[in-house]
Amino acid sequence: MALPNKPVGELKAVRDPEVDKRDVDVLIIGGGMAACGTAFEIKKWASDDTKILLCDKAALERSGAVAQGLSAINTYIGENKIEDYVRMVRNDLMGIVREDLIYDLGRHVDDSVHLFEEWGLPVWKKTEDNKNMDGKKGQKLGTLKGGATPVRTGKWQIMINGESYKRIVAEAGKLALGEDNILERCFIVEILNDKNDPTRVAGAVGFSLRENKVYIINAKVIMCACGGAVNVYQPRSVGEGKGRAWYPIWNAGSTYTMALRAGAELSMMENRFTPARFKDGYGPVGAWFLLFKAQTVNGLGENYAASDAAKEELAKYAPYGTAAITPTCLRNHLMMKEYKEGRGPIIMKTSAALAKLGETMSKKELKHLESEAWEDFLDMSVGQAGLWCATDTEPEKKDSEIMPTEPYLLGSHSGCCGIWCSGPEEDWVPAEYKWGYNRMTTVRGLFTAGDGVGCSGHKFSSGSHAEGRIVAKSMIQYLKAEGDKVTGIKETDQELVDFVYKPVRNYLDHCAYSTSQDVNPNYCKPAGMAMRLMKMTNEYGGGTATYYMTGGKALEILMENFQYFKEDLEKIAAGDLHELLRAWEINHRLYTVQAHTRHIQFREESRYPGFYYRGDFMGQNDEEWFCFVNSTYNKETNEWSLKKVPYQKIIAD
Amino acid sequence: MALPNKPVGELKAVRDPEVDKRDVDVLIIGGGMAACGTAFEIKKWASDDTKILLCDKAALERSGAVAQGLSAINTYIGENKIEDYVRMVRNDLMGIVREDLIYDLGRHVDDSVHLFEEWGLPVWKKTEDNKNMDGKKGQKLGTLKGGATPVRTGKWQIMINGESYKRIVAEAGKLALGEDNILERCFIVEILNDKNDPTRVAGAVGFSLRENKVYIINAKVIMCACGGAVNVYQPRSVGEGKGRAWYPIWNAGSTYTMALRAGAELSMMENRFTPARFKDGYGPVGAWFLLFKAQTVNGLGENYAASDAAKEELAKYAPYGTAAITPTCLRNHLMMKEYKEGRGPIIMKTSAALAKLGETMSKKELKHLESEAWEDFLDMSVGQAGLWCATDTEPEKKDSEIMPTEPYLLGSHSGCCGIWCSGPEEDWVPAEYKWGYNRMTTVRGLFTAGDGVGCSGHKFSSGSHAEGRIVAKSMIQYLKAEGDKVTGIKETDQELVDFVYKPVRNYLDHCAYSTSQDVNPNYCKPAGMAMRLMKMTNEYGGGTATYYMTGGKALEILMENFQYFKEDLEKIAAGDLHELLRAWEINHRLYTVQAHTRHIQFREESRYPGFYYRGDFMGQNDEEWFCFVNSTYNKETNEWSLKKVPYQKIIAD
Amino acid sequence: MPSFVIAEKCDGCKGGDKTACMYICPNDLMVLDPNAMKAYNQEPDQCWECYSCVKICPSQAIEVRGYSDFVPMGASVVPMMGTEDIMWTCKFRNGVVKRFKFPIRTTPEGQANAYADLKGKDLNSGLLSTQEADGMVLTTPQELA
Amino acid sequence: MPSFVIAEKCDGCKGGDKTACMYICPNDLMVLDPNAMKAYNQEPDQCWECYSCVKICPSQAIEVRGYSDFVPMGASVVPMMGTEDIMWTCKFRNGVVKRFKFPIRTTPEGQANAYADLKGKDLNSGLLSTQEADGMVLTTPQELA
Ligand SMILES: Cc1cc2c(cc1C)N(S(=O)(=O)O)[C@@H]1C(=O)NC(=O)N=C1N2C[C@H](O)[C@H](O)[C@H](O)COP(=O)(O)OP(=O)(O)OC[C@H]1O[C@@H](n2cnc3c(N)ncnc32)[C@H](O)[C@@H]1O
Ligand SMILES: Cc1cc2c(cc1C)N(S(=O)(=O)O)[C@@H]1C(=O)NC(=O)N=C1N2C[C@H](O)[C@H](O)[C@H](O)COP(=O)(O)OP(=O)(O)OC[C@H]1O[C@@H](n2cnc3c(N)ncnc32)[C@H](O)[C@@H]1O
Ligand SMILES: Nc1ncnc2c1ncn2[C@@H]1O[C@H](COP(=O)(O)O)[C@@H](O)[C@H]1O
Ligand SMILES: Nc1ncnc2c1ncn2[C@@H]1O[C@H](COP(=O)(O)O)[C@@H](O)[C@H]1O
Ligand SMILES: Nc1ncnc2c1ncn2[C@@H]1O[C@H](COP(=O)(O)O)[C@@H](O)[C@H]1O
Ligand code: SF4
Ligand code: SF4
Ligand code: SF4
Ligand code: SF4
Ligand code: NA
Repeated sequence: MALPNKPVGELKAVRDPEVDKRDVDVLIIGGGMAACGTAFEIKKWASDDTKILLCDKAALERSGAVAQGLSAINTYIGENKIEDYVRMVRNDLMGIVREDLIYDLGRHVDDSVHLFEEWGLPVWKKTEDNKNMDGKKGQKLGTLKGGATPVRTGKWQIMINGESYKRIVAEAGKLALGEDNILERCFIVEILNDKNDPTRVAGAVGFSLRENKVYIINAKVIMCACGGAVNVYQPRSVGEGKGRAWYPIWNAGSTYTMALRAGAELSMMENRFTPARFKDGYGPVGAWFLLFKAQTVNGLGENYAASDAAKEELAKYAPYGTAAITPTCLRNHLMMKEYKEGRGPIIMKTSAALAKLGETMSKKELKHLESEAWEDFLDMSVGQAGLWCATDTEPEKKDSEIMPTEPYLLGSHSGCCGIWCSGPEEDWVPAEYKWGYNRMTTVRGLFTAGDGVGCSGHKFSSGSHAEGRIVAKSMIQYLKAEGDKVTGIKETDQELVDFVYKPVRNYLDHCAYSTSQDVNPNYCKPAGMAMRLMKMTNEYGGGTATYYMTGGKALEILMENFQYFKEDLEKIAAGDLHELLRAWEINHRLYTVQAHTRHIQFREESRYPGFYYRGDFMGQNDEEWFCFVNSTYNKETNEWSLKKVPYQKIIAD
Repeated sequence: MALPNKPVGELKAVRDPEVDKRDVDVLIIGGGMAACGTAFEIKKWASDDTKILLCDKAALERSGAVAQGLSAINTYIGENKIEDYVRMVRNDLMGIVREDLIYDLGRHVDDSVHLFEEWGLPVWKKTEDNKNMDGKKGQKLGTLKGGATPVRTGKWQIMINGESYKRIVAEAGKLALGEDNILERCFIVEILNDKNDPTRVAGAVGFSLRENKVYIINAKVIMCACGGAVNVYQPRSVGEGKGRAWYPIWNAGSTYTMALRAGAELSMMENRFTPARFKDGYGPVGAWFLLFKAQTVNGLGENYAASDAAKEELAKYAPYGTAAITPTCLRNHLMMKEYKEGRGPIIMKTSAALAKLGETMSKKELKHLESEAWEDFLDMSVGQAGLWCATDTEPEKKDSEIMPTEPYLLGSHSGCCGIWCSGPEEDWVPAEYKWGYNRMTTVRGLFTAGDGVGCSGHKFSSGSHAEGRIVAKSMIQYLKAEGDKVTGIKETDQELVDFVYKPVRNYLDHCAYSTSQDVNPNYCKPAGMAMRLMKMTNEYGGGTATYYMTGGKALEILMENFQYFKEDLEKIAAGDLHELLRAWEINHRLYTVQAHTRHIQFREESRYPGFYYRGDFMGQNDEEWFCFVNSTYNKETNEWSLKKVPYQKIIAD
Repeated sequence: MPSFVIAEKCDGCKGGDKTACMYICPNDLMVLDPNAMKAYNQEPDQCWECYSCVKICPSQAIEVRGYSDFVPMGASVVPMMGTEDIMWTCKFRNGVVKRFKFPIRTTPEGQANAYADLKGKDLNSGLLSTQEADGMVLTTPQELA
Repeated sequence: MPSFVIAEKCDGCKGGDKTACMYICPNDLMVLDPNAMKAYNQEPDQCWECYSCVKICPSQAIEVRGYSDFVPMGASVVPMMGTEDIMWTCKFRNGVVKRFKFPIRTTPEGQANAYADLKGKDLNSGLLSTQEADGMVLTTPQELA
């Protein structure tokens, strides 16, 4: 149910909000690809009297990473072997992944893609004579499910006309779940444990972005799928352009932070993703590399990636570096080497690539190709199209710069940080990898999917949706088996209201002291705290400021800064509901990026060169560190615990 | 004359400002150390009917670099040989300096220091038993002029209690010149050439920051001393903290830009200054190195600067690198090496230094020493004291990080970019270095001093003042000899008003179009343009983003960006007088930093490692580049010309 | 590239139940000024330029102007949403105009098949509801280490 | 570390001829809101924390709070200007307080010797007026290359 979006007053925050209490069986937090998968699937397995509620901080129609659209579905197994998919992911992520989760995802993902097409998502098709048809014209060739051939860029990706991808997926999710079971513009702040069993969840608390209202939700089972974390590191543009991150700026690490604070074990949080993208506009490069076969050169015009020096460098990271497809981090690593040695910037030779393709194409085909290049941007990164227009860049005439971005934390794209989850209860899954319900975290009754699941990257939009569906079924299993063990939350309504509305009280108590809204010694504002957090991570936590370099001493300083920051967050102030949102987002960002950097501190090697470096422990150290790193946090004592967890190999090389 | 500083209305800008015309003989632009020197000296040489006007964008009492105070006078020759001073500056600036200017400065600077003391500036003294007396207690030991001994940190610096340094110097300048001859809150936009002789100046145009008023000033001789350029590169803090630059944020390159646009030749604009400072607070480190003998260590705890590797590295830059005092840029270079190789951050071991000093000191002396350490900050960088307080840093207990800053452009501190000026008309000065009037630029009647004079760094506050006084005398020489050759400016009043108030018209014409003041497709705002300029220089012009690395390709991209930027500046909008100030400052910053990066582009070597690197031309190339680089700009055609100018050696090694 | 609202064109969604731009923005940026009855972007530096507000505005009152950090002025990228296609007009700084049209969906809006009546059978299997309905068999890895 | 104005303490310099903070700020940041008769810093992110406004305010109404980018909260550095000395109170985050007093000038304000009556003699020499008056002889370099 979308709230009436007319402003309530001027959305000013008041000291004492209304309390809205809900009692449900299943709570779905988030409304992105994964949550829409859950929304679609769950009623198929739940009994009719099961009460389900989905809370999204935004509007499902355009929430999450796919708001803007996408131009490709990056995971579609199709004619490939699922085992090859596992091997690809494992190699890309430098060996340490959860093969059970990846295999499981691989066997379900295509079903979601088939649904998308049925729901109306235009999927490109190959004609018999090997021509590309867009998703509308291609309809006459039939559906993927019916055996039609998709247009592949790489081995795993298929092209779509995905401007309305999220609208379509959300529509199906909403129809399946029912609008009445959906609360939009509800930001969930904290997941709450069971009063008698702190290892189990029993509810959550959040607030409305449209009315002065706190939601207190009792729930027996919860899925938390709030996407990854963006703006935890300083973006490359720091003024107005700091909104232009590659990954969705509004995903604030809520997934990891809420799970962590509820007691869940995180895994491989040291992993990050710093994709190479067209500089500043952050437009996608995948199609340019894979579809248009474009090459990149350094500042001296050399094809550095094809050089002998590059080969030598990659050989240091065998077997990953010497595999047929170079892992994403090592592709970055080669770029970083150029920058550091004074041979930047890196230029994508779009003009040469299109000229080459033009040699064997008709004018009309070329025009079509040009349009494909633009669609790649217009479907998911319009700002890049805007930048090309603003700099008079016609890619056939003028080349563009590419560059690795600031770090993002995510588990569904080419990164794998996240929550440690149970794999499927099946024989081939090692005992250490399963504890009852597929994708349940180490907290009973708390599930996750998409960006939330650790050690299992490369699921992308389609895999996240499929995973959300897997979780739907698991949650009903849990509900049936253990739902009645949930005894409720321990916090009183007043405690929860005081907790959630503290930033409002800080504001109201002190705002009259100085003549400036934003400069006041008695409180801090979210916008300033956001800059402070990103400065510290950028400089000490291996951000772009240091070419992703960090080390023991820098991390020590960072930890001190985090402690100050955490203490100061007690004084964060919000004058309106939008600012209250920002106040809680910065809180979620803090815990997530703390987890990330604490993992980097713990793992004394540089497992992902190109994503980050430990200057004091360069190179891989398989002897010591060929294992997962898992962490927990105790919110009562503010203590972190990190440990090594052995890796289990499942699929053959 | 200070304007009444009550707001005129709310300082909103109107379309048609009042015009205030002035006819003077001498125009002094700026009110900093140099201009105060001129103000003090000029009436001593001018005839009584000479009309003199000084325009400062701020209030003399606290304008310019010394607003906050200073804790040392860095240039006082005293017992030293002037020739040694020249050798020190030459070595610090990697060989290429104007020895005539430096020598000339050396023989005048102490006279200004003696005046400062007479005016009331407290100067520390050494007692006979080698104890330090502050400037108040030390009075009983007599004055420097009378033979008392200053407290020296290094060979050239003397300690002062300089909180009110600028107030004292301004007071003397104001008294000497007369308040009626001073216009505060007047920003000069452009220096205007003579209508019949474009190689000569005839006036200037500016505007009031307090009333809607354009000043059109006819003048026969002009001195332009508006300090250096700050915020031409992105600072290390990019949110609220971007005000915390080391050098004064309000100096916007007006000196270089106005001279350049009037036709003057700039020299060594490739030089910059990126001092090592306490991180973030930008507190001074000189006293810590020189007075407290503190050492710095890298992230691994190693005294990297004392290592064999450091010695080897420095040997590459002989004879400069192997001199007794390592040049400032090379001290930075050693730090950059640590950062790049993963051994950052750099820590100043304040605790060890104080402990060591404590071994031979009484409790009372130690307490005094502690107070000296704090004064060093409180006198010129209060924010650093604030940061120490906020991080519970007592330097005897907790060490602090130091780090090189973003680049600044200046000619009076440990940098030497600036305007190509005539040396004194004396025999020992090579013919190529003199063309009539000491410190006259290559434009007749246009003089400069302080940060404005190129190729002559290390004058600091005292030298800038003395140089302003030298210029005072030269200007009167010029006025007497050539004043009547000036025939007036060619622009009409209307043209000048249209030029200066264009940003206001842009605003008024378009502000109603969108519902946001700051986001409007028809104009740009100064704050956004400031971020844009700093992003492009930071990323392509060797800012901190790349560890000061740039190269041919990056500079090529930068030049394209500059061109877009210049075109877009036609659309800059100002809704009030403060914004009009910002609009013109960003314009001045653009030309200055363009000159800087064009010089870097022209000079195909890396002359100042640690200040900047040309990745495509690493190392010094004395064969090709042991020479000055000079540039001019033609504002009618938007053309830049750069050339090599031979170096002339004057003082023996 | 933050969104901005053209004052003349915005009618505040006629004061209706749903202020479209405010409803849709994933980052909670668009708000209605209830006095002026016009919307504005309350935090331009948090705008992802996702164009959700631009596409949904019934009055074509919202456009986007390049981020001031790095986008030269004068260009524009303007979409026009249809039910089946989207049309883009890309205006370059130098005046060049390119137009593109792409399909967006192949079914009528609101008609996605939610399989509302489908009920799963075996809660303990690893199959999703539609896989089960299709009679699929769950694969397990064959190439074990 | 931008300056801020404590609302209760600022009296707008009593509406007098000179709004002290506005008069002094080298970066043109302080302005008076003529309705509220209270001053404010109009562009905190351009504040150099030079303390000029803090030191000049007759009502001690201006303080500075650490830049939000990097300064933890709770500390303060507050000066008190005298005619001969300045006193600083430095409060640490952890409550430690340090006080320092430093001389600022040794002559009464307004009495700097401007040598108003001094007139130079030889306009063509390289000597400054006071050097000439002192009978100094201009040196030239002896150690030539
Ligand atoms: C941003 C982006 C993403 C991709 C790409 C390009 C770009 C520019 N590329 S390409 O690079 O290769 O070009 C992809 C591509 O082309 N193909 C593909 O299949 N996937 C790509 N992705 C990746 C996928 O989009 C991604 O894998 C999935 O969307 C992940 O799904 P999920 O894990 O569900 O996250 P989400 O972002 O969709 O949704 C998050 C939801 O949580 C809500 N939320 C967040 N915090 C909340 C809180 N505290 N309370 C309540 N709600 C709260 C959000 O509103 C949202 O609903
Ligand atoms: C900022 C700073 C500076 C120094 C130091 C620390 C710090 C933190 N250190 S330490 O690092 O070693 O610690 C020094 C030190 O201790 N000892 C020392 O002697 N010098 C130091 N400096 C250097 C000297 O201050 C410097 O050399 C001189 O001040 C240079 O004098 P001058 O060149 O006159 O510049 P200015 O900044 O003082 O004055 C500029 C004036 O121009 C005005 N202005 C600017 N643009 C204008 C325009 N368009 N129209 C009208 N007026 C327009 C300004 O308002 C100002 O009046
Ligand atoms: N140079 C490349 N080589 C191999 N795969 C790539 C390359 N660039 C992108 N990809 C893959 O293409 C997909 C989309 O890429 P991107 O646009 O970079 O997100 C992802 O699956 C990437 O891993
Ligand atoms: N490590 C050092 N060795 C020699 N001179 C220094 C050192 N650090 C600072 N100085 C000099 O001390 C003065 C003040 O230094 P700073 O505080 O760095 O501006 C300048 O003249 C510097 O050149
Ligand atoms: N993507 C588009 N956006 C806006 N107008 C378009 C677009 N494509 C075509 N047009 C206009 O529609 C008309 C018919 O164009 P066409 O379909 O290309 O023959 C012409 O006036 C085009 O300018
Ligand atoms: S959607 Fe369009 S018309 Fe409606 S309030 Fe927003 S800008 Fe105005
Ligand atoms: S473009 Fe997207 S992020 Fe920006 S205001 Fe519109 S909907 Fe919000
Ligand atoms: S100087 Fe002090 S009292 Fe006067 S207006 Fe400014 S803040 Fe108010
Ligand atoms: S501290 Fe300095 S820069 Fe900041 S407002 Fe006060 S006078 Fe201006
Ligand atoms: Na900023």
